[in-house]
Amino acid sequence: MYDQHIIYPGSVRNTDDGAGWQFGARLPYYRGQILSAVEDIAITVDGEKIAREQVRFTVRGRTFTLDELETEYVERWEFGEVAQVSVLRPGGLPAGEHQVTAAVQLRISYLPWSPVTSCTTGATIAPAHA
Amino acid sequence: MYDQHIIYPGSVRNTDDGAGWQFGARLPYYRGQILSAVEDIAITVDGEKIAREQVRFTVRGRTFTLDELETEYVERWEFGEVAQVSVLRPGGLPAGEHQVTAAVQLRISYLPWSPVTSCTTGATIAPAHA
Amino acid sequence: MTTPHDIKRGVSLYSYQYETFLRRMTLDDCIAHAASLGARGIEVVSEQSFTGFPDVPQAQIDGWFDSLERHGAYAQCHDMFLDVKLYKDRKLNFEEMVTSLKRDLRFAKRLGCRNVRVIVNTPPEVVVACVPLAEELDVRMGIEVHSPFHFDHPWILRYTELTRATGSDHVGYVPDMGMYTKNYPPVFRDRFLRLGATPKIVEYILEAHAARVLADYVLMDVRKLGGNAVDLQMAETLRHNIWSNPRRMLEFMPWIFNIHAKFYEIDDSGREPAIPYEEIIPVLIEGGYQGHLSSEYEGQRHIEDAFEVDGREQVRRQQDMFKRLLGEA
Amino acid sequence: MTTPHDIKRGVSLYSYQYETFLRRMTLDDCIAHAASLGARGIEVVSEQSFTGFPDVPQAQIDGWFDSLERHGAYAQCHDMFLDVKLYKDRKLNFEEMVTSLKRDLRFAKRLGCRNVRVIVNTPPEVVVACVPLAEELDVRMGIEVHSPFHFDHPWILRYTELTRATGSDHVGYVPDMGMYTKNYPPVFRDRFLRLGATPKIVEYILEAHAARVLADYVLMDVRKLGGNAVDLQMAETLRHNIWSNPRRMLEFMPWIFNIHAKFYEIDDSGREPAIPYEEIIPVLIEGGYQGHLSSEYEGQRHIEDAFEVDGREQVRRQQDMFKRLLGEA
Ligand SMILES: [Mn+2]
Ligand SMILES: [Mn+2]
Repeated sequence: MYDQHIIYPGSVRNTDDGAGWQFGARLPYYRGQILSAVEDIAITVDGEKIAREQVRFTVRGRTFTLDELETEYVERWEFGEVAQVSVLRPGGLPAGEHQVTAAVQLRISYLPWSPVTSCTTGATIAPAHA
Repeated sequence: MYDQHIIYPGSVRNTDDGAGWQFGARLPYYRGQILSAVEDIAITVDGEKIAREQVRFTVRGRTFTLDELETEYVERWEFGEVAQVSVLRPGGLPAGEHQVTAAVQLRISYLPWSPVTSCTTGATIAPAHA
Repeated sequence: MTTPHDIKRGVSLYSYQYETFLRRMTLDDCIAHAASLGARGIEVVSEQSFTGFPDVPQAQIDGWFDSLERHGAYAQCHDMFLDVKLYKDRKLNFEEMVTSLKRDLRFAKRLGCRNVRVIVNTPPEVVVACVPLAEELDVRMGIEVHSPFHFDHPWILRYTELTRATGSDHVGYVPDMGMYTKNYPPVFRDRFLRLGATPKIVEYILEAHAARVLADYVLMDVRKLGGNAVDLQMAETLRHNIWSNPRRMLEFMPWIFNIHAKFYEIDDSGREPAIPYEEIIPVLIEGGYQGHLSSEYEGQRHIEDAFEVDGREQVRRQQDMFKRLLGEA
Repeated sequence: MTTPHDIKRGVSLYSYQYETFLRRMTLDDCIAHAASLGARGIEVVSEQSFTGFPDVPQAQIDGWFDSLERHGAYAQCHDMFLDVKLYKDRKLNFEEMVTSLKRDLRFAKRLGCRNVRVIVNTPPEVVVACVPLAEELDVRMGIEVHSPFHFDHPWILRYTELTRATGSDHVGYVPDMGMYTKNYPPVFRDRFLRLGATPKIVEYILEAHAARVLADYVLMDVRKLGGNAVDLQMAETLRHNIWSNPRRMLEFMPWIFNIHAKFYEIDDSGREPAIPYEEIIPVLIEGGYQGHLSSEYEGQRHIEDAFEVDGREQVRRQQDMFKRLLGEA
């Protein structure tokens, strides 16, 4: 559930430092999770799959690679909390319309499988300031 | 169950009229069945699959094609009863060693699938009388 | 000393099916064997023990009664089937199913059986429609509560609701003790190992069974562990061979007409390693059960690939166990 | 007139999760809403309503007590989880699980809750190991008997066996009424149709559900009928959303500490079309149940794709139904 709410409305934008682009992301689950439960955040933009190594996850000021999330046993992604997911890509996304998909895979302890919940949204990247 | 007992021991032989070969066959199930429940008797000899149309089933003097079995709602293949299964093949099997497999598929009313039970046996065809 | 009770012993001739199939025992041999153990109530899978069903030649019926009389036994229960898939392209309709069950009630009467085992796939509405005939013939219909069903499964709850609403004491249950598979049957385990199950996965399944893990979860775990087709087949048995609480029979006792004393093996120590009769029989005594414990040996299918089947020896051992647990002699 | 009883009303804040997630309701709003309905016993999924679990900042705990007091409500139950898969490469061991549950017992005490909902995947041995601490803290542990489990499932039978052997009255059950899904929930059906289920197969599944056909058989039939992935998903729900008999609670009543009054929808007529509270509540009254009916709205996940979620309205309707069935006002 919460599929349609994973990507925070209107949050897709290029990062200020020009190193890539990012969006606000909420956990598609009914309770907060310790970060080690996040098995994957698979991102697709305009049909192109982003390599896992290019993705960063930031919550309350701490930034992790997806591999680092897997061994983080204290820090949490809280219920309804907006984390920042960023994609390393020099220059970010070109200005204009884009379609972004984020698929979050969680290892839920009482389920024998790891559910994947996915959200797709259109986003407009404004032209860079001249 | 009764897998190994489908083909009656020592029963594989050429028919007297030279039209093919045959063997005695028992129902691999714990109760007699109305013939319409017999969905298939798939025969393989020396790795070669026999066409369904070449197979005949004879019980207590009545002979059926496999298609005819499917609409026979009175006659039965009784528990433990040895029926004759014959294969139309002019001249029968050549003399010598053969390997015969019979796979019986039954439509059991209380099961949601139709189980297949299969039996493989070696058989020696004696040379024809000179 | 055992509490006084009125439980009777019997045998379902299903137990001797392997020998019957191979023509090593006749119907008369089966009845003689059961009776020789003092298990005088005879249950019969009619389509196994007679030919030409439902128009069994009178000579066979006469033979049945002759054997019963000669060996001091009596007819107890006819096991009925419902061939809902008689036609390949459609299922039997309601009227056809009712006709089929009525035919079996009359056949049971002809065999001298007071009880009919109604197979569990029979819709309860069909059973309800046959209540008047059952009462007229004084033949009782008992649905076989057979694993994976149990008294608290929705299918049986619905049966209870509809049949109890009739107010008839000619409609009830024939519980099959397979639903009380407390320990994983060793004969299942050994057969899966012979067929090529992975020893470590077999170990895992046995542990999961003992811990009562949900069968669906075990199946998923076995897939994750890379289990082969046989491993998966073994895991599937957890769905089909369940453990439930024998004390649940107490609530339904007035309508339990017969019991399928299913067993897979009686070992050299005289116990069924999987089905705890030493727990089950005290419940039946406590509930005042008055019907039969009808031996139903089903080990043959699990050992036939590797061992000689000996239905007689197995029934003898189970009946010895019954005598002990019932406080006979 | 209703029989006198001592059943209390409450709300699990799980019911307002959608509004909480979207930051449209604060914890104080949730407590205020429940209390405004006279549902004063508050149950909380702590990892949903607080942050930093288990080290929730004291300010949040203070806020919790302030809200409760201000609105005339009180802490009833803390819903605990067991993260057995915290580590990707291994499951928690026994000691780690015990430590985890003990942590939750202390957290419940800190929240002022007398009860802990123990999630159903918790091994009974872990619960048993925590009995001394539960008694010391006077916090009661209730396993959530949650569909597809039920009181007669082997997993729960084993829990009962092991926990009753302790003799403690601090260990028991929190049954979730989802196991009494008598009718197929319309919100499930409608969502599957929106997702692309085949109308004729949907019809088939609804009929099979009403006839209480074994879920495995329905699944096989849907495959045979050529069902698509959504049809199969709908058929799978028959495995997970079961019907069992609410009267089975009677045997366990002394150890039922709280009830998850699960509901998917209260329709315009004021009824839960799937879960028959008009059957369930009389059983609770008959059994002398003294705990809470804790509203647990779970419709949001079935309608969020197409409709506005309104947890408040749904809880209000369910509490109205409770008042009616409990004979209040
Ligand atoms: Mn049986
Ligand atoms: Mn619940």
